[in-house]
This record gives sequence, C-alpha cells and structure tokens, in this order.
Amino acid sequence: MKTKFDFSRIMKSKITWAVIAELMILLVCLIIRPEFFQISYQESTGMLYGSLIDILNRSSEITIIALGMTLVIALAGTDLSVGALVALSGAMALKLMRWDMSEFPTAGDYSITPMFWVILVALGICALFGSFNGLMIARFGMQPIIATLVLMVAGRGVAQIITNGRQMTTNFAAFKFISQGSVLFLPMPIIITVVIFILMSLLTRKTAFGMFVESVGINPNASRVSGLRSSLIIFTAYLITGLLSGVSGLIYASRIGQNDSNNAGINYELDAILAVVIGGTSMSGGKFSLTGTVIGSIIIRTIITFVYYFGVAAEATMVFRALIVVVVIVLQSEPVREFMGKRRTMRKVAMGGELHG
Amino acid sequence: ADDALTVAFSQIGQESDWRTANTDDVCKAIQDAGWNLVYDDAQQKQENQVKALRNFITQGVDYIVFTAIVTTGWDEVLKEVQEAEIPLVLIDRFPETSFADDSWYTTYFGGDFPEEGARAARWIVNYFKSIGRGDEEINIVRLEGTTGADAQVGRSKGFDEEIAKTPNFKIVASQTGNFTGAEGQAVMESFLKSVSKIDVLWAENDNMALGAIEAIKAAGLQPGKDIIIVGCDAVKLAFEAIVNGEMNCTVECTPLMGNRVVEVIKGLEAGETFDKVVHPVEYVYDFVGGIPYTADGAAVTELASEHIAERLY
Amino acid sequence: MPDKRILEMKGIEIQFPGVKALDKVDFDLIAGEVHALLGENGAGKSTLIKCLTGVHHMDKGQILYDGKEITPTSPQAAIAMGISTVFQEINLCQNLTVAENIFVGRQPMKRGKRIDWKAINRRAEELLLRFNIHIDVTRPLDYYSTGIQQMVSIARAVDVRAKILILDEPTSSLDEKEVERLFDVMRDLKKTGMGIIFITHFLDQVFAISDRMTVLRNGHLVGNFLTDQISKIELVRQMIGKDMDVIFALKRPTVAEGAPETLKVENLGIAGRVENVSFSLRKGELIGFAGLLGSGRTETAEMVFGVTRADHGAIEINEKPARIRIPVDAIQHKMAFCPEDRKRDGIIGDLSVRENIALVVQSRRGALKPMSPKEQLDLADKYITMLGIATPDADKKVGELSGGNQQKVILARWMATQPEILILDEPTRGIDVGAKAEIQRLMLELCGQGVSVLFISSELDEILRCSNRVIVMRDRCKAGELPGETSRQEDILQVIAEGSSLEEDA
Amino acid sequence: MADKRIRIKRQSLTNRIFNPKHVMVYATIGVFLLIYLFGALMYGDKGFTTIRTFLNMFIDNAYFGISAVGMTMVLITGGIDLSVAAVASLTGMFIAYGNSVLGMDPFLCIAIAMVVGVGLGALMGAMIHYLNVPPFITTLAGMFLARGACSLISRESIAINNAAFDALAGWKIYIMKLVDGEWVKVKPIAFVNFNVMLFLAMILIGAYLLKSTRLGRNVYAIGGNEQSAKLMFLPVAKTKIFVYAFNGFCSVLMGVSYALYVKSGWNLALQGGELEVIASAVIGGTLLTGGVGNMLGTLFGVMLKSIIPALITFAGNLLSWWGKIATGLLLLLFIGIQRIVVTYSARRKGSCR
Ligand SMILES: Nc1ncnc2c1ncn2[C@@H]1O[C@H](COP(=O)(O)OP(=O)(O)OP(=O)(O)O)[C@@H](O)[C@H]1O
Ligand SMILES: Nc1ncnc2c1ncn2[C@@H]1O[C@H](COP(=O)(O)OP(=O)(O)OP(=O)(O)O)[C@@H](O)[C@H]1O
Ligand SMILES: [Mg+2]
Ligand SMILES: [Mg+2]
Repeated sequence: MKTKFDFSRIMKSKITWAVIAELMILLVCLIIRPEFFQISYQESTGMLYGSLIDILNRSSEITIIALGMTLVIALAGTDLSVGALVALSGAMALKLMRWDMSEFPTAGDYSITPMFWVILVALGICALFGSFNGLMIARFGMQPIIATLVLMVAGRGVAQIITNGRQMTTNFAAFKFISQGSVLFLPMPIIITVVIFILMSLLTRKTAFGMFVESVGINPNASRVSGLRSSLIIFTAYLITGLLSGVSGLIYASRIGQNDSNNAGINYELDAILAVVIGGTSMSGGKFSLTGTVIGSIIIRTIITFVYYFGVAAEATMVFRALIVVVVIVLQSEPVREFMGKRRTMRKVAMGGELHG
Repeated sequence: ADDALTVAFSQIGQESDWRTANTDDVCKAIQDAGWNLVYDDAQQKQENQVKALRNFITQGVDYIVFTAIVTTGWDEVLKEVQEAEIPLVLIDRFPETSFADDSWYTTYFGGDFPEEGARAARWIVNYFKSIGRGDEEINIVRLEGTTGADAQVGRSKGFDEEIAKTPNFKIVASQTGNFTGAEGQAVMESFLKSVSKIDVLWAENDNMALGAIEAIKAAGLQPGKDIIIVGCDAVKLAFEAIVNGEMNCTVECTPLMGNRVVEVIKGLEAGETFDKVVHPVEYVYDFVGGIPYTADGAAVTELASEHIAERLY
Repeated sequence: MPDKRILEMKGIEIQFPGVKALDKVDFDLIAGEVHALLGENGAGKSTLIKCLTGVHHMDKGQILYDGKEITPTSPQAAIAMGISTVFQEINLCQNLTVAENIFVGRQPMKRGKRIDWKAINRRAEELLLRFNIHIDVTRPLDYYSTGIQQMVSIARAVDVRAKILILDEPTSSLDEKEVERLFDVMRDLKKTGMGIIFITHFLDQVFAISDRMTVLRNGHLVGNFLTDQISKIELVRQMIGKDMDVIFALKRPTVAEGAPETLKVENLGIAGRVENVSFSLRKGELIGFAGLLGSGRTETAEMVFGVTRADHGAIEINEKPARIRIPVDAIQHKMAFCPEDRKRDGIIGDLSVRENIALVVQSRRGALKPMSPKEQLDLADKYITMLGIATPDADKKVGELSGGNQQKVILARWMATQPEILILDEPTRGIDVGAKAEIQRLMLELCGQGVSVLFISSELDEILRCSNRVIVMRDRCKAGELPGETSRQEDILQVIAEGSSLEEDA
Repeated sequence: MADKRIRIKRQSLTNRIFNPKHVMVYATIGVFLLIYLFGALMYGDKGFTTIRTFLNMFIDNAYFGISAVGMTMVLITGGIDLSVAAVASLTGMFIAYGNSVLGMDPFLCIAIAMVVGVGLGALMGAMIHYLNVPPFITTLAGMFLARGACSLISRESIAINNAAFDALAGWKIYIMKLVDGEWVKVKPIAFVNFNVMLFLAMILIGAYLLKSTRLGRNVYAIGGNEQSAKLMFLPVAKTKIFVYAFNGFCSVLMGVSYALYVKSGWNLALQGGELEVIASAVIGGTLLTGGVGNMLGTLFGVMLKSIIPALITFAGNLLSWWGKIATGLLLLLFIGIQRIVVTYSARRKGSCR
C-alpha cells in the first residue's frame, strides 16, 4: 500500500510547483537557445563549465543563507540581518589576510596566515552576531523583524569600522580556493552548498531538532508546556543563520578577492526569504522543507542568469521575478491547492458513481 | 566660538573605494585649511541629501560643497540655498536645474565622463592598430555602471560616439554590472557563454573589470591576453592588475578634488570669480606606454607601474 | 400546528479530506424552542453549525430558512439573515475592550458619522447586567477570565436580536451560577419566539433547558427526540450506539496505608495572583480541585508544573526538595500536565497525531536521540487504540480532529511518558459522555498503577465520584480540604460560599 | 437599574492613561523630547532650536509620514506592505515621464497613478486575503513589479517642469515675526508647505478612520485575531482589501509629495523607503503582530525618526558608518524601552484585580 505511487499527494506537495516553475523557465531557455544547456570540461581549471553550472555556482550564496533562513521562518521569524553579516564576514576575513599585499605597505598591515584563523574568526563573529539576534528574540521576546533590523542597519557600519572603510584585496590562493577551487570537477561553492545541505538535513531530520522547530513554530505555548526549550531552539536557529551568512560572505569575498562592505550581500535577505517561501515553507511558521528552499534559490538565480545570458535589460529582472513569484505563490496557496484537490476528488467521485451506476 | 569659515560637504555615500578616497581627500583638505567642516553622508539617497542641504542652511554654514547623487530634482532646495545666499561649489557630478542663468553655483570641478568613455575607445583602437590588428573585426563587450548614473550615461555615450568612427570595432553585448565587482563577475560569466568571440572588455569602472578578470580566468582564458581589458577610474588595484598583466588599461577619473575646493573657496573669499566648468587633468594608464591617444594632447598615457607607489586609493 | 418551522436543513453532506463529516443529515428548528444538538466528539455538530453559518460550504443538501431556500455564503450573510452564533472556541479579540467586543461591526453611530463610544460602553454594561455580570467594560478583554469572556461572547450573540441563536458548547467554561444565568436569558429569549440551537455535553443541562434534541453519530443522523419522552440512559445509548454502564461502575482509587508522599506543595504562590497554596499528594492518590471560575486552580497547576514561575513557596517531590522553574524541570521529575486551554497550550495543530503523541517523549530524550518514524508510529498507534482516538490514520493533522479527540491526543502524549504525577486541568471539558467516562476510567486506572493524579474540574459530581480528597479553592487561596468519600456537593458549596463576599454582591 | 449601574467601577483615569497601549506612545514622545533636549543643549548655538529645524522635520519627512498613515493601518491588521516606496517612485515616474516626455497634464498623470496604485493595493489585498499568501511575499512581489515597471519606463531621472506643478511645489507660508512694527521672515527662513499640510491632513483622516468608523475598528479586530473577526461576522475581506487599497492610495500620495519635494521622477527614488516608513510606524508604538497602534504614535514616530539624522548632520560627523551604528543602537534602545514598558504593564495587570 505504502509503496504505491501517490499522484495526488505529489500534486499537493508545494515543492512540486516550485520544480514545475523551474522546469518551465529552463524550457523557455531551451527553446530560445539550446546552447544554454551546454556543459563542457574545462582543462585549465579542471572544472565543468556551462551556464547550468553557473546557476548552481552563483546560487550558492543565497542557498546557504536560505537554508538557515528556513529554520528561522519555520519558527515564524525572519532574519533581515543576513545581508549585513555577509559584508561583515568578508570584511573580517580580509582584515586578517592582508598578508600577500606586503609589497604595498600600508599602515596597519598585518597578517594571520593560516586559513584556519581567517575562517574561524570570520565565521565566529557572524555566529556571534547571529546569537545576538537569537538572544534578542528568544530571551527578550522581541519581534524578529525589529530585532534583526538593528543589525541590518548597524552591521554594515561595523564592517566599515573593521576595515576602516577601505576595500582590500587578496590573491591568497587558499582563500581564493573557496570560490575558484574545484572538487570532483565542480566549483567549490557548489560543493560547500551540498555539504551544508547534507549537514542541515542531518541536523533536522536525523535528530529531532526539525520536529522541535516545527513544533515551536506552530505553537510556542504548547511546545513550552511539552517541555521543549523553545528559547534555546529559537536561539540556535538564529545562530545557525548567522553562521551560514558568514559562510556565504566568505564565498562572496573570495569570488571578488575583496571585501566590499557597501555592496556585499545587498538584498540577500529578501532573496533568501523569497527562496524559502517559493520552496514551500510558510511565513507563519511550521512545516519546512530544505529541498524546497534549494529549489527556490535556484529558481531565483535561473531568472537572473537568464536575463544576463539573453541580454534582457536588467531592469526587467525585477518584473520577471515578480511574475514568477506571483505564479509560484498562487499555485502553492492553500485555496488554489484545495480547489484543485477538490476538483480531482470530485472527478473521482463522479467516475466512481458512473462505474457503480 | 571662532571666526573660522564653516564649510559643509554633502557627499552621496560610500558606495566604492573611489568614493571613499574622494570623501577623504575633500574632508582632509577642508580641515587642513583650518576651517570647520560639516560633513553629511546621504547613504545613496536623494532625500537624505536634500535634507542635509536644508540642514546646512539652518546651521548657517558659509560654503556648501555638493556632489549630486542624481541629475534632477534639486530645483527647490537649490532655490533655498540661493535664497540663503550661501555660495555653492559643485564637484564630481553636475545637477541639472531649470534656473534661468548659471549664477546659482560658483564653479563645477569634476571628471568629463563622455571624454573618459571616448578615451577608452581611442585607447582600444590605437592598441589594436599598434599590434597590427587595426583592420580586423574586433568584438567588444561592455559592463555598464549603475543604470542612469551620471558616470554610466556619460561614459557609455562618449564610448559609443568614439567607437562608431571605426566600424570594425563592434559592441556585441552590453549589460549593467552596477559598478560592483560581484555583478561584473556574474555578467562576464554569462557573456563568456553567450558571446562566441570576445576580444575586448570595456568596464565602466575598475571594480567590475577586476570581477570580470576572475570570471575570465574561470573560463580558462587569460585575462589581458585572450581578452583585452580596459577599466575606468585608475584605482590602485587596477594598477596592480595591469602590472601583473591581467588588465591592459585604465582611464583615470580622479577622486582628488580637495585642493581645488580649497583653492576655490580661498579665491571666493578674496572676491575672485572662476570658470563655471573645470575638468581635472587626467591620464590614461597602461603597461605598454608610449601610445599617443589624444588628438589634442590634453592628457597623455602614463605607465601604471610608475604610479603604483603614490596611489593611496 | 402552532409550530412555525424557521429552519429546515435537508440531506446535508460535507466531505473533508479523509472524513465524511456529515452524511445526509436532516435538522429542523421551530420558533421559540431550545433544540439540543447532541453527539459524541467528532459526530459533526460543529460542522453542521458551520455549514449553516457559511463557514464551511456543504457539498450537497438544502437549507430552508423561513420556508425559503438559502445558501449561506459567508458568516456576514448569515448574520444579515438573522442567524447569530457563539462558536465552540471563544472567538473574540483580546486587544479590544469588553464593550467593543460586544459591538464591533455594529457600533451605534453618532449622527451617522462617528462611533458613539459613550453609548457603546453604556449599552455593554446594561447588557452584561442581564447576565448579572458587573465588570468594567472599558478594560481590554484579556484582562478577564475565560468564563467572563465566554459570557461576553454570548452577550454579543444575544444582543443581535436574531431569529436563530446558535450556542456551540457555551457552558463549557461557565460555573453553575453562570449557567443558571445563561438559562434565564435563554428562557427570556425563547418567549420572544427565537429558536435556539444548543450544543453541549452536559446531559443535565440538556434536560434542564431543551425542548427537543437531535442526535448525530459519526456524521449520520440518529434521531430526533422530545426531551420529555426520553430518559438519560436511553439518550446516552443513542449517542454512543451502545449501552453505558461504565460510568456507574467507577471506583475511586484506594491509597495504600503509608503510601509515600510523591508531591508536597508548601505555601506556593505568586504575589497578588495565587497565595499560599499547600497540599500533598500520595502515591496512587487522586485529589480533586474544586472551585468557582477564576478561583486559581489553573494558576496553581501551572505553578506546580513550572508554566508560570512561583515567587515563593516550596515543592517537594518524592520527599526531596525540587526546583521547578520551567516545564522541562517538571517533566524531569516525571510530572505530566494536560492544560486547560488545549488550543493555546495543548495541540500543535499542523503536526500529525503521531508527532503530537511522540512530542514529550522525544523532548525528554533530547533532540539528539530521535525516535524513528516507526517508533513514533508504534507509540501513536498504541494510544490511538487505547484511547479510541477517532482518526483515519496517525498521520492526520491534529488540527483537523474534533475537539474531544484533540483532548485525547494530548492525554496520550502525556501517558506515553509514563508519569508518576499527572495534573489534569479540566480534561473532560467539551468531551462527550462516552469519552468522559473513558477518561475518568483511565485516570482511575492510572491511579491504580501508582500514578498520583491532581484533577481539576468544574463538575462537582465528577470530582466527588473520583477523588480521595477534595481541595476547594476560593479567591485564589486554598479555602479548605474535604475527604472525597464522605463529602457531598453541598459541603463543597458550603466551603466556597463561606466568606465569598465577591460572589455574594454580584 | 440605574443605581445598579452606578455601582460598577470603571478603571480609574490614571489606569486608563497608563494603559500599555498608550504608554508606548508616551515612550515615543518622551524619547523624542529627550533627544530634542539633547540636541538643544549640544547644538543650540548652531541653530538646532530654531523654528526652521523644527519645521524641517515635517517638510523633509512629510512624504514618509503620509505613507506611514496607510502603513499603520496595514500593520494594525497584522500585515505589512513592502511596495509603498516602489509605488511612490512609480508615481513620480508617471508624473515626470507623462509630463516631460509625453506632454500630459501632471494632474492627469496623478489620476492615472491613483488608479494604478490603488488597484495594485487592492489586488495585493485580495491576494493576501483570498489566496492566503503572506503579506511579506505578496507585497515584495508588488515592490519588484512597481520598481521594474519604473525602470522600464526610464532608466534616467527626469525633471518635471510644469507651471502648475511648480506653483504647488513652491507654495509656502513663511513664518514671520514682528520687527519694529513690520512683518519680516524669521532667520533662518522657516515655512510650511503643501506637503506638510497634506501630511497633517492625512494623519487626521487616518485617526478619524481608525477611531471613529466601523471600518477602523474592524481593522483592530482583524489584527487582534483574524479568525475571531471572521466568526464575529465582520467583513474581513472587504476591510483587508480596503486597507491595502488605502495604503496604495497613501503610497501614491507619498509619490506625489516626493515629486513636489524634488520635482523629478527617478527609478531609484526612495529606495529602501519602505523600511523607513515601517520603522516610523513601529517606533510610534504600532506592533508588527497587529492589533495595536494609533496615529498620534505614528506622528511622533515620524518626528523621532527624523530628528536622528538631523542630529547626526548637526554633529557633522565624518564617519558615516558611525551614523549607521548610532541609528542601529538607537533603534535597539528604543525597542528596549518599549519592551520594558510592555512587561512592566503586563506585570501591573496581573497584580491588580
Ligand atoms: N477543517 C477540517 N478539516 C478536516 N476535517 C475536519 C475539519 N473540521 C472538522 N473535521 C472533521 O469533521 C468531523 C466532525 O467534526 P466536528 O468538529 O463537527 O465534531 P463535533 O461534533 O463538533 O465534536 P466536538 O464535540 O468534539 O466538538 C471530525 O471527524 C473532524 O475530524
Ligand atoms: N473576577 C475576575 N476579575 C478579573 N480577573 C479575573 C477574575 N476571575 C479570574 N480572573 C483572572 O483569570 C484567571 C483565573 O484563574 P485560574 O484560571 O487559575 O482559575 P480557575 O479556577 O482555573 O478557573 P477556570 O475555571 O477559569 O480555569 C486569573 O489569572 C485571574 O487573573
Ligand atoms: Mg464541536
Ligand atoms: Mg482553570
């Protein structure tokens, strides 16, 4: 019974619509220019090369953040500070790394060579700020939008202070490896994303953490009475999101080999939230889907790549995005799915009636 | 408490290191001159800048130094500045107004954006001539700045007009990279896949050029060789790239405007008048050197390597 | 015939995913009668009401109102036609004042342009006086207890002067005095020719007020009876479809001589809220908490379980001092707590029955030792059969179950932890007779197995039937303690009445 | 009956005054006064205390304030609207493009913008209500749509040059004072313009709607508990759609007001303005969870929100990023105060019977 292929269940799943939307966009690409799907092996870099790889590669910054954001949203919260933390993480990393720039001595130039420290400190500071958000929300009961707004506003300022408002560059190979390196013929960002996805899946599905998050997201009071330490769970979710923003920030900084406190992570909060919602997790908290989030993020990046590749005016991205969002969201919405479900059962009932009559 | 002049400076924001250098230079020059400085950073928002200007009037400052974030929308507030009889010194960007005459500002000092675009175009054409490919079909891709920004509009226009003179040089793709490295990189990635042959990349600022270099490397091509790269602004990072052979040329757009501001204000205090529009002397930097590129000789090509040490931004 | 049928519902069918909630149900209502709608939990009573008021849309069927066919499309349309409803769950806005809750949407206007706030407050006060409630109507609703809130929502429904008044379990959080007041009002309304549909699980109340009754079972119509022509026993049989003698066979637990004290509470309290509550509970003992609404029983239970933190007093568990600040501490001490407000503090609506039942067991194990879905399913199935939870399968969302079955799920959740001390706050509220007896039986069975039970209920006979000892609360203090075996209802009422000046004035 | 009524004691006046709902507004006003005092002490000599500085708070923020009126209502229903600034920008673009490029009458352009803005608002409201899509996402899509449309119209800023429009933008009432029997403009020049009037009018209209109409009370009820509101037979759909449509109306007015302020249209105008608007309302005591908020609070929220940048400009601070951090800290401080006030009043509530 259980192994039976349950078509109606699949149709009801929110992820299904996200996948269909993604396939539709790709179909359009296929019709316009089949080369879009070309993937080749690049000798010099030892990587696979093609637009599809680009989409995966470039979506990684948002995907990684959105994975954390999924937990936050499942807890009926939001984190607006992720973009600022992306900038912060890059700033911190570059501050520690001016080592290969020594031929241009600048006052205050110093280096902590091992990558270990660079990563640890950059991620550490982001985790710290993430836990600041967590503390505000879990311990002091602030509204998430407001609590994270504080860091959204101030975070970039802190990044500027760390770097004294300067952009610094690095060609440190180990750091560049984060974005330009490759493992298994795939660019590192994709590998990092996959690893984080697996870790997050393990965390949420192989432990009871996922169920706890859903429980607290749906009914915090009842969860408390049931012995869940909801503040700890909420705190953890924001901490993870902060940490993952840091990872995303390192990838960003590594890509351009610079810190960029002004532009790094701009609007990432919106994209990450969008990815989560397109992926079928409700903003009012509760059931969540990490897979859906990944698909949501890929959809967003596909649209952007589409625009670049086909030379559409960049201004149109916004309109495109809006339309895709509307379509996906409408298809996912409760009433529409109910309506479709009802029609299906009605048809079934009608057919059954005929058979019997 | 003191009778030193109070000079107010309304800056756009801190969107790039170029801008930071500009801010630092102007602020430092004003303070070094012994005047009181009132500085305001508009954080990329026109409304903040209008507020700041009105606030300067309230504070009764003696001079206002002003960089307009966007060309239009200043009539009302500039009228108020005029009404308050505070002399206005424009730098970097020039606001359009509907005033009958040009008595509303004292002088403008800033880059000539169309000329910068034209210089890039001239350098490209000359370069290909110098290596004997002047008559080949040359494909150019362009990374535009933030759409609608003064610098983007000017540089695009100047480049278009100049390059049109040599029909075998063609712009085959053009897309905005919003003046940022990350977007320059992403757009370049797409160019590399959607355009079959790219000879030249013209990036309307150095940040985008630097981002694009990473994308070119990832595609297994050699930046600076397989694709000739021309940037704009002449920041230190671009010099380094040129010296490393990963970039070929950058057209200067200097952020150093402090000295001129001080000079103007001192002059105004002494009752002098100034030309309404003055452009700084700027260069084109490359590694080849020695290629004459201007018809009028107003600026000459300099070797990037010789200027690295003195670049602070 | 003088009877004027104001409402006829014929062949109503409603399908929810997985359940046929109503199947060819007929119902009718005569002007000036109180018509009780009865049935076990999940029988479809609330659904029928929601169908009539346009909250749910029926798949098939016909509704005649005053002889004309109607299709209620929205609650607003229903109210416009003169059908006024008090729903099962209290549905008021906590952020508005009492007066506003009564009048929102139909405020008296001054010269047609501005809301007349003075009139609202005055009329709200007058209206509540009909129910003998003297409160400050300008305070926000959440200032008052559940009972008062329930009365406010009834007042709102009554004030509409509709032709049909529907009361879906209005008495579940009212005490006896308040129920009496409500009945007085209902009798008044009857005289004006209003037809009243009354849903309740209290059979005594059914016989006290109703003229006629309709019984549903599993979404089917069982029958239609005149109140004075059916006996209680017969009615119960109709409702649950089999004879009921369990209720009368319940035996209170016997506590072994010298059984150890599992829980001892001394001078526990929160300044200004509940003061100085002391009692002790022995292994296998059941003590009942009686008292009027708002007498502080729930607060006491919540303090003992750490839901609210007590600011003075001490708790001893198994004769060792215990520090209980949050529910986690209590759970560590093998306590369990079924809260009073199951919607707010009980169910996790969007999670499945399986996950809801496994929740506390899981939380006690900690996140790192997860139960496999198989384990969860076994656990859930065990309790679904044991408690007779009506659900198609363990993966149905709890939010989609009927109220009574939700209550059973919560009970299952706690029984699964095998507690030593079980606190039940109104576990039988809003539960049908069959299930109620079932829950009482379970409770006593647990006592037999050595679990100590603290049982809060507003039904005195229930308390008296089950408890070894009865603790009476009044004005948020412990007022007295009575032996369960020998006391009568009057004794409890006596304790409550003595010095209860606040209630005397009212 | 009458004597019975007398026996009911209503809460005392102090009790009503210290109602937690109001206390938030007091906190806003208090913090505002505190900052004003601070500014006066620090920069009084630079002109912080002049009438001009005070009026500037209105003149420079009227457009945000106008939008905050609609936003307050949306927030009270428990929703949020991220599209306001984009719609305002689109309005400005309509006026600029219509007038300067197509040669249309600017007031006709405003009328068209009204239809578009109110229509988009109503559409979003309907989507939020009927399809149950979270407001954050719906209005985010609305924002993308409006910004995108704006950029598609023109990528460059366009000046508005129209005599009637200029006249409206330039209309001012100067503050005068009597010097030697003659009325002269005060120095530095201070005035009130059309935007300020519009802002104050909208606040009054908003306050009237919320306080004295059924619709306004329904807004509170929906924010308190939407499910309950439905079961209390309130017209939830109509109310929600109205609120978003009204907010669309306010957004268009913000666009008009901003166009009057800068006399141009720009696709990037007011970027991030939605956050400023939301922050103003929230600082004014509106809860994002819905059900609580009022116009007086919003008025002071706008003023408080505007006094901070003014102060920063007066400080003439070199490091702009310190400004960001200062704003962040101030926000934090303010939330902290609100939080303490709320917990305090909750405790008080528990202790009095
Ligand atoms: N929204 C819903 N979705 C799915 N199923 C539902 C929904 N509402 C009710 N049901 C199902 O319909 C059936 C009838 O429920 P209803 O609430 O009418 O019972 P009831 O007679 O009012 O019970 P109780 O006395 O416990 O309140 C139940 O089996 C319930 O699970
Ligand atoms: N007459 C009243 N006036 C104001 N507030 C009241 C009144 N009665 C009760 N309350 C509030 O309602 C709560 C009722 O206390 P509690 O729930 O512990 O009582 P209970 O005996 O369990 O009654 P219930 O049957 O409602 O559960 C208290 O916290 C109190 O603040
Ligand atoms: Mg029911
Ligand atoms: Mg209780």
